[in-house]
Amino acid sequence: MSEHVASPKMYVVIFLSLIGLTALTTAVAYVNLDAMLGLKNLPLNTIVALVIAICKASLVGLFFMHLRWSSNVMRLVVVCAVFWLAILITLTGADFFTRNWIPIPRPWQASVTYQRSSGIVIPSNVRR
Amino acid sequence: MLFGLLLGFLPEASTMARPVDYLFWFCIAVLVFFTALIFATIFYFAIRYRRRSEDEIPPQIQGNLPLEIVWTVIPMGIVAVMFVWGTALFIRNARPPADATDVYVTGKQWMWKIQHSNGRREIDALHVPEGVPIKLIMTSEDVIHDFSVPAFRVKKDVLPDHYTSIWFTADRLGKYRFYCDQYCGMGHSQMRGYLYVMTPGAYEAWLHHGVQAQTMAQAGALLYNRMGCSTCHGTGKGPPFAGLYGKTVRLANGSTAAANDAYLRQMILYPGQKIVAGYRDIMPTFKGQLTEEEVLDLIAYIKSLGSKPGNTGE
Amino acid sequence: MSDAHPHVAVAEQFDDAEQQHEAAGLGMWIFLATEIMFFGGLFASYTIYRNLYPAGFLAGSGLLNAKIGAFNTVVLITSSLTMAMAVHSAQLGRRKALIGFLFLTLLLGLTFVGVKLYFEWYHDYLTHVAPGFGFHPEGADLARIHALHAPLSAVELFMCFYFLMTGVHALHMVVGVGILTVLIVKAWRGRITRESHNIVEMAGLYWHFVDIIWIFLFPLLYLLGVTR
Amino acid sequence: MATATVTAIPTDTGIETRNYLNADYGLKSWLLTTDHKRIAWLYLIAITFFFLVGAIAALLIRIDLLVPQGLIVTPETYNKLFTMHGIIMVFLFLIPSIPAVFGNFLIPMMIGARDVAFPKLNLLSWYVFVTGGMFVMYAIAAGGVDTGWTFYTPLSTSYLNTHVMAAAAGVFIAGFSSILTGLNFIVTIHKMRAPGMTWFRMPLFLWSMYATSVMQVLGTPVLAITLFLVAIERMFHVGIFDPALGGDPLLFQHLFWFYSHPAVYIMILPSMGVVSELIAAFSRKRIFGYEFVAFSSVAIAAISFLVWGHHMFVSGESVYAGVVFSALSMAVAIPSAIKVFNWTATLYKGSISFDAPMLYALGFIGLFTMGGLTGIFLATLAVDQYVHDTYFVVAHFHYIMVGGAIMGYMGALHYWWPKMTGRLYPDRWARVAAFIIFIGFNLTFLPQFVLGYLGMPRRYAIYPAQFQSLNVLSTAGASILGVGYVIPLIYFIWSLRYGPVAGPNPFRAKGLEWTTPSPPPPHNFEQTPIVTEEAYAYGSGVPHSV
Repeated sequence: MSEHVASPKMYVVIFLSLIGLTALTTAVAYVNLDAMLGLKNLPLNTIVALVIAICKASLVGLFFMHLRWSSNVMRLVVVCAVFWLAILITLTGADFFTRNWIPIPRPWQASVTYQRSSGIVIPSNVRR
Repeated sequence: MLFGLLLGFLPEASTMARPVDYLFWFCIAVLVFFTALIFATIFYFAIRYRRRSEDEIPPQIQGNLPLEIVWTVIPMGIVAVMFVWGTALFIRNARPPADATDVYVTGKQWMWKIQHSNGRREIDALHVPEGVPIKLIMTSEDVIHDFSVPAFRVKKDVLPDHYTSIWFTADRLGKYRFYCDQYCGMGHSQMRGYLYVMTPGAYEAWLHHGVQAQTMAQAGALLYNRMGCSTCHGTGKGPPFAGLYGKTVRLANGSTAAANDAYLRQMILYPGQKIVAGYRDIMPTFKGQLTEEEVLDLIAYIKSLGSKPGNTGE
Repeated sequence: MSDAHPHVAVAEQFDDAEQQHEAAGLGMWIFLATEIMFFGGLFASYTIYRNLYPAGFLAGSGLLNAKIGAFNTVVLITSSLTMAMAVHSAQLGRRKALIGFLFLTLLLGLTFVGVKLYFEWYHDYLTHVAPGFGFHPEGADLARIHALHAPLSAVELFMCFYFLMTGVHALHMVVGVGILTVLIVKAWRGRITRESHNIVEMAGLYWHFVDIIWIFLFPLLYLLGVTR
Repeated sequence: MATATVTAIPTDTGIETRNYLNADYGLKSWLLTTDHKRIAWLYLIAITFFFLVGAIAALLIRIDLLVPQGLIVTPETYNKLFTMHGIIMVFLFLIPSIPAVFGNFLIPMMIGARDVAFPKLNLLSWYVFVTGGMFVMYAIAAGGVDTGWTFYTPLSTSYLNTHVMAAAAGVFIAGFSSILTGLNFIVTIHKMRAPGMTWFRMPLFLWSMYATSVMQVLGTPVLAITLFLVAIERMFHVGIFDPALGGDPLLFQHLFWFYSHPAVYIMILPSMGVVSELIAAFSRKRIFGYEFVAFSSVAIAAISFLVWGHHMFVSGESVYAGVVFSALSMAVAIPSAIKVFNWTATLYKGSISFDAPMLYALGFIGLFTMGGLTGIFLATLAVDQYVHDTYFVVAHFHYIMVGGAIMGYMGALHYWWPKMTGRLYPDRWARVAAFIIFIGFNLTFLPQFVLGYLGMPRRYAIYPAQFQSLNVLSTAGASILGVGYVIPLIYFIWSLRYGPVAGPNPFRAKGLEWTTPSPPPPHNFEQTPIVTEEAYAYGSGVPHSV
């Protein structure tokens, strides 16, 4: 947030590019990219929409909010906040999206023998 | 050791208990060692370097890099050992063996309703044979409970609308307590009972003793007709059930799903969520018309219609 | 800009105006970091549920009108421009331009909130798509839901997140509008000069941040449903 | 420091000259103050009140557990008691205690500033804190809430009709006080350090306050949104977390623990900062490995946000996520170990005096070691599967919070009391109270480790008879601990009026805050000090006490 005074012309340029990006993301949304490119389980539309949104957000942040001319501490704050949010999403996702994975490979489990307290070894595959 | 001697050891009544106890006592040993180390060092330094005169200036020691590295690496090593040992035990215990006997546990606000596959039901009590791996398939009818058997060193939260499961092989006869460990309201502290480990023979006798209630599969068959499932699933309007259990099912939106207990439960209560390929979304939901036990009975019936051998889902 | 602040009111705990200005900026950015984490809780929950119930969220997003969403986005980006121009004119001490741009930003902000309240929320309430107020979509909405095999509970969950995220965002817009009115009154009374324009910069940061949140909300909520 | 006899008040001490206490009189001067030192007092009074309410709840719980079927209260009231004990102690006492009282009082003085960066915001934080506290007090008065301090859903959203909304609103509001305080401190430490006060010349208390503020700022908003969602779900019966309506209760646990684990570090890290100050001051030595202790505070702030999953090992979380969280939880134990070893190494070849603050610091190191190591038990998957939600966990976090955080808080209170009031407390009584607290604490919570080992579940109003003997031991300890806490309350109030006058530096310690008269003038320093040496430079001569 330094004393930099940006030129109005620059603001208008950034404004127009933001409007352009909005139009682009809306237009792209009407096209079903997955069907077009035939990729099976990649949410292409979402990725493209998010990439455009990140571009717009960084345009607003860098030029309208003067991050480009402010001290490194300010930028560090923004980077930290986004990184912490990423921690929340990725580690929560790590739980939700691996919940129905089978815990361990089958063969290793089957061979584990049961040590009865009285010393008799019961192979696990013996049908009770 | 001190703890145990003072008040009697907690019995080790399952194959899992002994390995977990070894790890527990290793952790206790680390705790006692470091606590003694820190207390002794502090007492020694405090007495040895107590202030002699008011204006005494002790030597100012900057720090010592090698020492810092030593007491970073050693704790890392100890902690890594605990991590690997604990994770190995946890993963080994996370997957029930193929031949485990299924017992269905339903947690309801402040009681445990337990149901054996031959239809024998019991409240706040669980009879299990010795030496046989038992898999508890658990669900809750209202809030989150937690089925915990300290003597077996095992516990798992019981979630509403999800199946969670634990397994154990009791290997010592006797009567052990089980508790609800997750706070679930007013009667949380009464939601406990006894787990009886019996010899296989006594267990078989107990299982078939008492009123000849029909097995879960038979109860499921009655429900299957009463609820009118046969009108669609027997006549091709709905997907057939023969050999369904354990198979992977292709869904309308192209993805596949393994037909395990959770999938069958979801199809009975929320049919709209996953439509089988080639069939229309016309099945009404039975949520609210079936109790948890009846859902379990229906699933047992579908299982009894033949399933691929040796494959139990989560 | 050596003597940028010849006679600026420096609070007594600061040594000079430069330190005061830097402190205010850092304070504002840290506040925006807390706002990122506040909205972050909602974005995280949205991400989790969207992957758990893809069909439900697809059908739910179909209930929204993406054209109004796009229009609102343009309104908000324009208000960001006018806000930036307001900060610019405050820095140069042009009082009339400052008041003009602040008023424009206020107007655009009110348009945004107005469109959201009347054309979107009230419409959703009338078509029984608002969760908690008797959620039972019918007619074309219901047909689209069934076509996508989406369970109703998941569609209601999407609408929950739609109302929550846009609601919290609209709340921040209303707070922004309040700040703008205060600024216009101060500027009208001539209390914002070339030397003491800090408050306008801070309001600008806040407004641009609320715009950035909407920049992410728009594709996540509206554009999901339009893909055919 | 021999106890000075009560003499006529010498003119050059702080008492007679114009200081922040006698600079202005009247209720308005206190309720509308923007002086960080007065705001610290406001927080101290509010926090002591909330501590007493929470402590009463704790004693009632311990008395009730004397008998297996509950001695004095019914199970519902017992549930309300432990919920109130949890909410008040965590959100209204432990989290604000050291940051709001000693952070407010000391951060500007330690960095040579006249006040915090945003004084008015500082006062607003206090009003927000008291408002949040009043919501929680209303929840008690109107009939209590029995969800546990963790508000687990779907119990808190659909199965209870006690005052969950009031309690959730209270915690929501008090959370913003924590956010604003954290914001204030980060900007103050970044922007207002005196010339010459580089980052590595700052006292370690400031490093831990900086790390705590980062955690407060980045963690608390997620708790705010989570409680907001619980309130929305209760009001509109929508299924965000309620499985019956399509939500997932585990998502609530993820969002809740994402904040609540850093919250336990928010409670312990300031005490670690205080202990660094006390160990250095009372052994008149530079902290051993200053950079390592400083960076371990920052490391704790960073890693603490990665480990919350160890609260959910048995809650139906996926096995893979459990393994990841278990590994990360092991990593977070290392910085704490580094701190403990560095404190102990600082005592080596020091000139150690056993004033009351030092007793609390030494007590802290011992008890925190036990608390920390039992924490690693709970981070190990197989052991957690055995002792999760039993009294083992209760004993673990009380060793950290009472044995650690409150010991540090008491040490700070004794160490900086002369600076805050210009009066000395009775030294012999203070040492007796420290011993009583140490004995009472261990007698209360060691038996609970054994109860946990034997499998007694947490939050049980009625428990099997075999656990009674240990519970009686624990209650005996609790009463001793209660007495231990009342003694300082008495002699601190006594010392306000009758305590011997304390000079600017009664403990002859290094630090900018000791260069001002006690109690310090309204703007701390006549002219901003220039810092030329590093934090604990006792090598260049021990400062005089008068």
